[in-house]
Amino acid sequence: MKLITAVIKPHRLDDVKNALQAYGVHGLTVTEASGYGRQRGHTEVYRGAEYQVDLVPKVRVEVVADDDDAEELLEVIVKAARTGKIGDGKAWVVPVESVVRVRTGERGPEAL
Amino acid sequence: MKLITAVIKPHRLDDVKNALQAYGVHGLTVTEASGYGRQRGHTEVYRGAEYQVDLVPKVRVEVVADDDDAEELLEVIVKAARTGKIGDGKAWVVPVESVVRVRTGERGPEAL
Amino acid sequence: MKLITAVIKPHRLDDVKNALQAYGVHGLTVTEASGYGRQRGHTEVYRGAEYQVDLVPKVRVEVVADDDDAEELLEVIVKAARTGKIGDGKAWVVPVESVVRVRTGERGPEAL
Amino acid sequence: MDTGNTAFVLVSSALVLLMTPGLAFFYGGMVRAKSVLNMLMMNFICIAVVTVLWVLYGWSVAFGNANDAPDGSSVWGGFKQWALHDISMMDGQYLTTGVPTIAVVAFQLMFAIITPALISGAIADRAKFTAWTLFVAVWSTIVYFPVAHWVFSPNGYINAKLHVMDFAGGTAVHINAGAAALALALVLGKRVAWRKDPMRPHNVPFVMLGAGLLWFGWFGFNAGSALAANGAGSMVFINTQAATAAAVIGWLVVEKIRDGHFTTLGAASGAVAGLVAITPACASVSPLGSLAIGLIAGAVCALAISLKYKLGFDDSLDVVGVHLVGGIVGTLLIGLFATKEMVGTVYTNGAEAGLFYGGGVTQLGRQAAGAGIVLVYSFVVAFALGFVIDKVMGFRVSEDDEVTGVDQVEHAETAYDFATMGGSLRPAGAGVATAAPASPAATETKVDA
Amino acid sequence: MDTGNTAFVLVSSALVLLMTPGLAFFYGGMVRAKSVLNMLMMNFICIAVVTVLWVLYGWSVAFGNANDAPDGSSVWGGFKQWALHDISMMDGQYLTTGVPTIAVVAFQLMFAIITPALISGAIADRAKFTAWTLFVAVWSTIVYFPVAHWVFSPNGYINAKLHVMDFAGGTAVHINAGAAALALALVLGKRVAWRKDPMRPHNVPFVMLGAGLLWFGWFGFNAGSALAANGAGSMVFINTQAATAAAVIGWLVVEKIRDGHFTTLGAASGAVAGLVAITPACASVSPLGSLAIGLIAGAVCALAISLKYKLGFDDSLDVVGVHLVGGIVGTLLIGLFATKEMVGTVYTNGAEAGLFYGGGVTQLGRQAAGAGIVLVYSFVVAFALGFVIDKVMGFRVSEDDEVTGVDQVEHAETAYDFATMGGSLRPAGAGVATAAPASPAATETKVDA
Amino acid sequence: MDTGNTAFVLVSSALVLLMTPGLAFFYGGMVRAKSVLNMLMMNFICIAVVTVLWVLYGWSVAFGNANDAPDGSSVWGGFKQWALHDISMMDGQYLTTGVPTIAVVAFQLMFAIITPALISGAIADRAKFTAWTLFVAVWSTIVYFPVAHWVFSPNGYINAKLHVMDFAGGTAVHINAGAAALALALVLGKRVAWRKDPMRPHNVPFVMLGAGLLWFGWFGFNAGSALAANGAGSMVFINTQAATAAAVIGWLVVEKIRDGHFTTLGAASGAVAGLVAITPACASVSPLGSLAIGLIAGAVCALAISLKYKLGFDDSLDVVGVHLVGGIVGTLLIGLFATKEMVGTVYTNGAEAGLFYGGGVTQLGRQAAGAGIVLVYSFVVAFALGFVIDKVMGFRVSEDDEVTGVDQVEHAETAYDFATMGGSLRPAGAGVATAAPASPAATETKVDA
Ligand SMILES: Nc1ncnc2c1ncn2[C@@H]1O[C@H](COP(=O)(O)OP(=O)(O)O)[C@@H](O)[C@H]1O
Ligand SMILES: Nc1ncnc2c1ncn2[C@@H]1O[C@H](COP(=O)(O)OP(=O)(O)O)[C@@H](O)[C@H]1O
Ligand SMILES: Nc1ncnc2c1ncn2[C@@H]1O[C@H](COP(=O)(O)OP(=O)(O)O)[C@@H](O)[C@H]1O
Repeated sequence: MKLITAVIKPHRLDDVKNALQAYGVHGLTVTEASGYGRQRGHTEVYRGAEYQVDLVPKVRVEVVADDDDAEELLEVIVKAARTGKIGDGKAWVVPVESVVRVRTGERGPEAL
Repeated sequence: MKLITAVIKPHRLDDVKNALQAYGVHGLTVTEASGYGRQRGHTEVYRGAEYQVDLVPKVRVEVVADDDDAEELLEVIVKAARTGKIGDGKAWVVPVESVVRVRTGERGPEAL
Repeated sequence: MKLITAVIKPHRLDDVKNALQAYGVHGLTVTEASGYGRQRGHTEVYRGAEYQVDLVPKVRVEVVADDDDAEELLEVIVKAARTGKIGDGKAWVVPVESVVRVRTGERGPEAL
Repeated sequence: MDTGNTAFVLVSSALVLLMTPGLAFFYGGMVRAKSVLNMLMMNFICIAVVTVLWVLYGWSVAFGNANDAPDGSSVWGGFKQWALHDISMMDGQYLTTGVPTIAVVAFQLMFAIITPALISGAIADRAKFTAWTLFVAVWSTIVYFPVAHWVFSPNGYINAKLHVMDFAGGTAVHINAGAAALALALVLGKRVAWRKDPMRPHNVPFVMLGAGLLWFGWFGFNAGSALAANGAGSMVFINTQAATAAAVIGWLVVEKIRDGHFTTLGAASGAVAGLVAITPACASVSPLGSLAIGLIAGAVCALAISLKYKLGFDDSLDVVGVHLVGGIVGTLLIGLFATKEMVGTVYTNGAEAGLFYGGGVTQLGRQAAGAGIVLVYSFVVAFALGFVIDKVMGFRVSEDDEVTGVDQVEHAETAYDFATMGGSLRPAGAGVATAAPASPAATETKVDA
Repeated sequence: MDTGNTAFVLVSSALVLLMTPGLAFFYGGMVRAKSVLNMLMMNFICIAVVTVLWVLYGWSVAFGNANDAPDGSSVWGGFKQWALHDISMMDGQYLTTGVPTIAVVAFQLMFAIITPALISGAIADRAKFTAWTLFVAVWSTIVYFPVAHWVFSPNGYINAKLHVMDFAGGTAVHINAGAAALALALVLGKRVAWRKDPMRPHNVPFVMLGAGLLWFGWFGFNAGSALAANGAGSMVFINTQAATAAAVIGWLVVEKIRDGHFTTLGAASGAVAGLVAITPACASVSPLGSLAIGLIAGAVCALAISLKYKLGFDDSLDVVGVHLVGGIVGTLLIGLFATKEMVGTVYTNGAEAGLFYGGGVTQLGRQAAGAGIVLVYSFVVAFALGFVIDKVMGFRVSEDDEVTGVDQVEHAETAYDFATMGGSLRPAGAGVATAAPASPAATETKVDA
Repeated sequence: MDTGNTAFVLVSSALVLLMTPGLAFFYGGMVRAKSVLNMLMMNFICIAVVTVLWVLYGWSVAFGNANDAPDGSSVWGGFKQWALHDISMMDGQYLTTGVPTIAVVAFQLMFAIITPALISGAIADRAKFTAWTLFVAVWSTIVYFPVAHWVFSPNGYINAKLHVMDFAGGTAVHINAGAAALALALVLGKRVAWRKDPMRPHNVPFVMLGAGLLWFGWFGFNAGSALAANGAGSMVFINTQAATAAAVIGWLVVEKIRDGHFTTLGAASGAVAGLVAITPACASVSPLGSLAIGLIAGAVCALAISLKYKLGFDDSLDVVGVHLVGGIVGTLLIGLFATKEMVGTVYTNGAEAGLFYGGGVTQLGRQAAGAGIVLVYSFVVAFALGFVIDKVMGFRVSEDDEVTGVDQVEHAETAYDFATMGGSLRPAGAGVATAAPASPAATETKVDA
């Protein structure tokens, strides 16, 4: 099993979700995140004092997938999340040793 | 070392924490998350416009554990988080290559 | 490739970011988290009822790095995050199988 | 007609109206984020429902025969002035301060609104909105309207026959609402996981905002009850301020001793306790007496709120501890602190000075009688009414719905969406379902939280 | 001079001033978190800009010749009283209720402030702040000031010649603002991803807070318009309350039937709809009539807000559905519900009772004419003005900026920072750039959200 | 007795009371989320403590001999009216407008409350609550009460002998508080990581809410100071509005030029700056003069707030830049803009018109003298008092506690809990410790943030 983690722009989440669903993946977990990278933040001014906010809002999507699907899923996610502009984010794949569905205790692919 | 990640229902967090503590694990990290899966979201209505909210609040628990404990800990978490109803979540295990305690620089099992 | 995850005190984030940048790493992803460990929480009182809050605010930093850099980076992060007081947090390293830059589809080290 | 007094009564009416949104925030800040909207709605609906009833028949039942001035055995005002019939705007004044009756209709309406609203705090997080609305309508009709007559109408029997002093509603408003709150807390029962899960205030600044608006509006409530911008109204004003300030201190000191901290919630609660206690007393006592009443009320209420844990009822936001107890404290202390000068100037209903000012215990006894009558009447009727509503339509949402949150379940809304600027997490997962058929999903919804 | 009436008018002025912050929160709670500050600012700037214009020439244009009392063909007040010239504080009273003219200047100013502020809801999330400010200044000058003269000045032609009854601004304020809102919604066009992305209220309690403050302040708006704390002012007060309460019920019932829930946003919206509808009518009808008008207005507006989806214009916060429609409902229903007694006592402009009270359809026709004139005039001028501003300087931020959020882009601020206690996430990534040169980064900023 | 004027003063008192919660939100929105409750409490406790002192002896010290009318060399009012002794509600009026003395007691109390509350902004995030409370009690007693006598009492020496015009408290309130704020900022020192960590406002809408409530209440503050609802009161009202509006524009223009944006915080700050500056001047100048004063004050204060960075003191929320500077600007500009007509009608203390209205520089000199005396007296006493308190009990929390947050440490509370609907993160990790023994954990708590 693999864990795909993608850090993407928040407004792409809907498309990623739809693309995954179209592909047949019906589960994912999302966390709010902030990213630091090439994409610059912005400046705010409060009573003349400038604040440089250099973390940019991102969304972090996790999908646990079968070994066979992982590569293809990665492509699906990346394609759906892409806007072509700087700051589109990263996605990476990590090996997973076991997965359990909490409700039933099922293991492995059945757990998804 | 292993990293156990569990995505569970928010109101089970307390029980999971207690179960882990009873087992002898005294550290964990929690993140607020939203889940998408079999469990459906809900509909909201604002001035006649319906909003389908299909992400469900979850909590994401991470525990780094000794190789030997990992399997048992996974069971402990899963059992404590279970309500038996749809949406109880997933838990998975990932291999960890090294762990450090930031305060001391200790490595490996001593770092926990 | 490796994924370094560090759970640190929130007010150390700036230093960690600067240290990483000084080292030459220009990207990272941050999530708000809560930690449970040796460091104790605090007690709140509302109309005479005491609430024991035992989760402590933390920040979770993720950096994907080249295999060669990982160890050194881990040290950089740990050093920058250290205050020497209890609750400084943990950092761990997980193997990564592939990384993609969403914008371009680049893989591996070029994706960072 | 006196335009100064009329201006004062009209502005006071507006101030008292504002107290209900103030109360909504005071309460709303104290509940969890998943039921703040329901709390706001339980208060807001009182404004809507009670206003309509008041115009249709409430005023008439409470004050319809106030100018007829019988000898004090009147128990209700009749239906003669239904729909404010016969009260034209040219109409003669109400009583003697040159204020048109129709202005007093507006002023007294605001009291009728906030009284049931006060009750809502006892059943936070778990009431069905329709059941609550029904309760408000019926309870107002058979409890508040008559009780207001007994206490506030110049010919009401608690006022005229029992010679009770209740200037602005210690009995009619606070004991009345507090007793009903206790009844409903018992009828509905404890919240899921009460005393197990933490149920801390989700927005303490809102509690403070509510307390601020309440304090502000309460000047209309108390001073406005003089129906005149004169020396008496002014004295009531300063007494209100003095007692409230002292009550903040009283509550905070108890807290510091008991819990080790001066809390924000305690300051806000102390203020409300002081306002409650001085409400009946504000025209009977001196500023020094007001300080004493406030100090006592703040301390006593701070102690009283723990009772629910001992006795085991879930009066969620301490309506009993603050309004019932505070109302009783204020009503009874009149029997001790009422001064000859104040009573002589303000009251014509035969009331006497208090024990500390040479009046003996007579007045204390009367005050206790008045408090007791309202307490028992309100509690019994509210309990019976709540019980019937619960049996017939259910007064409480299901356990699952309560865990999910009444806002979502009862109102199909959630209070906040602070998702990150420039893109939002939660709603990003949502879509305007006017296009997509959202209903099937909606019915599958109620699985669990 | 009558100190009671003057006190009433001054306090009412303060109450009406408070309505604009109230409106800001009513609107601000409804937008997304990324544009709440801009919404607050669009309202706040109306206070600043309109006040200055009003002092300089606005009062003069609207009411400068009010005491000259010609025969009703007056279309503007001239510049004679520019900079409140010649209105000393000793000056004679305005009209007949013993209120100094300078007090009425303050009172009417508050109306001039809130009217353009109402418009802002239609263009939430996407307007350039400078363009909006310019629009407010010009629209006030060429639309609001003259229209206020037509409707409110004793010699204004809608008032004196057309015999229209608009007590506190159904036409001058609500139809006027609603029509301009429609025009601007058309000029600016739909928000990015309208009907695709969810655009739910980010802070529903703020909406309720706004509704509460509006309700409170509206007593000053309506009752204060009597310029007297007398029977008429009191009747207006109770009518305002009755209609608003009934409108809450009207809106909630429609919602329950259509959507299945009683919503908080619906209750707040219903209240505003009721307040809007009773504004012109509050001194022409009985309390029962007010209940009817409120009920109808609540229900009609609840239905009207869906029109924008059918007709395809993005009136973001339903200014058209609530203010234009509510204003028309109230203005027309006067033609049905105006009673002989009220009209006879309050109006001296030749207005007649409504159809249901023996007055025939004459008055209904006049009301329709008044409404129509203001609607068309305001719409046409606002559209043209908006169009010109858009061509010259752009009325709308860029698409990227809109997605990022107007708060950040237009005001260099974000509304909230709740980052965890004892250390903050977002700002931890920030640094006070008075030391570091932040400007270059600032210019590189606008990449994407 | 005049019921109209009395109604006006009583309602104004309520309005001024509301200013303190308004100020609490204005300030509270500006601090970080971890200290908002402490900020609210520092303000709220002023209401409680000062009210009690005022009733006991404050009124007497400030105004106890006001009706005795000596020749203007009076430096305090004595203790004759302690506990409001001898001021019955039937009592004669205060001065000549037919308002009962007891109403003025209430009105002036509200000024005494908000003045120390203003100071709190300078020491946000780091003061010990008990030390602050002690400071408020002592500073009020030895600074505010006497200074109010000097400036406001008809026989006070700044008023009667120096012929200074300070209608509603430019010196007594704003310069007074601003100077004390500077003193305390120096005594307490800079916040941990000042100018390193970002310390941006955590809730800008709250700042706006506070500004709105302040603006609203300020009409009571200024116009109410006329103690009469007459032409003068009305003129004060419109002047207040004019200056505030102009100040918003003044501040925003400076900001736009300097920082490139019109900010929400700037608009709110400009409004307060304008209100401050017009406070002493509102009864001496024309509406045009008010526009000028507002514009100048807005611009000057916008520039003044940067001084703290240059001079290196951490006046956290710019009490000095807004209240001290704004108060000085307003007090001095009277010397330029005071008109003959206004001065002649309103003042009987021998004040003269300003330089621009044919009065020469005499009045300017007097104004400067009045400002200087209050500034120096308040600064010196506040500094000494703060210093002593700091030595004796510590005025500041520990560094660790400051990083953790004063809310948690001083009040055992946190402001918000928005944790996800249907299950909460933070409190899920908590448990009601009435069962479990929470105390040991509580003592181990203070490790680090
Ligand atoms: N080395 C890294 N490890 C983890 N996350 C990263 C890393 N580099 C970038 N990111 C994440 O990816 C986001 C986008 O990266 P950025 O450099 O801004 O643009 P791009 O990926 O388009 O070149 C960042 O905001 C951050 O969240
Ligand atoms: N493939 C997946 N990868 C990551 N998280 C998942 C995946 N599938 C489900 N989840 C998480 O598990 C939660 C529960 O899944 P769901 O399908 O609703 O119920 P159940 O696990 O009981 O069948 C989801 O809300 C989501 O957070
Ligand atoms: N086994 C674990 N797995 C994951 N996170 C942990 C673990 N133990 C501790 N942590 C995280 O590290 C933080 C610090 O741990 P703590 O025991 O308080 O202090 P220290 O690391 O200095 O001994 C915790 O708050 C938690 O977020």
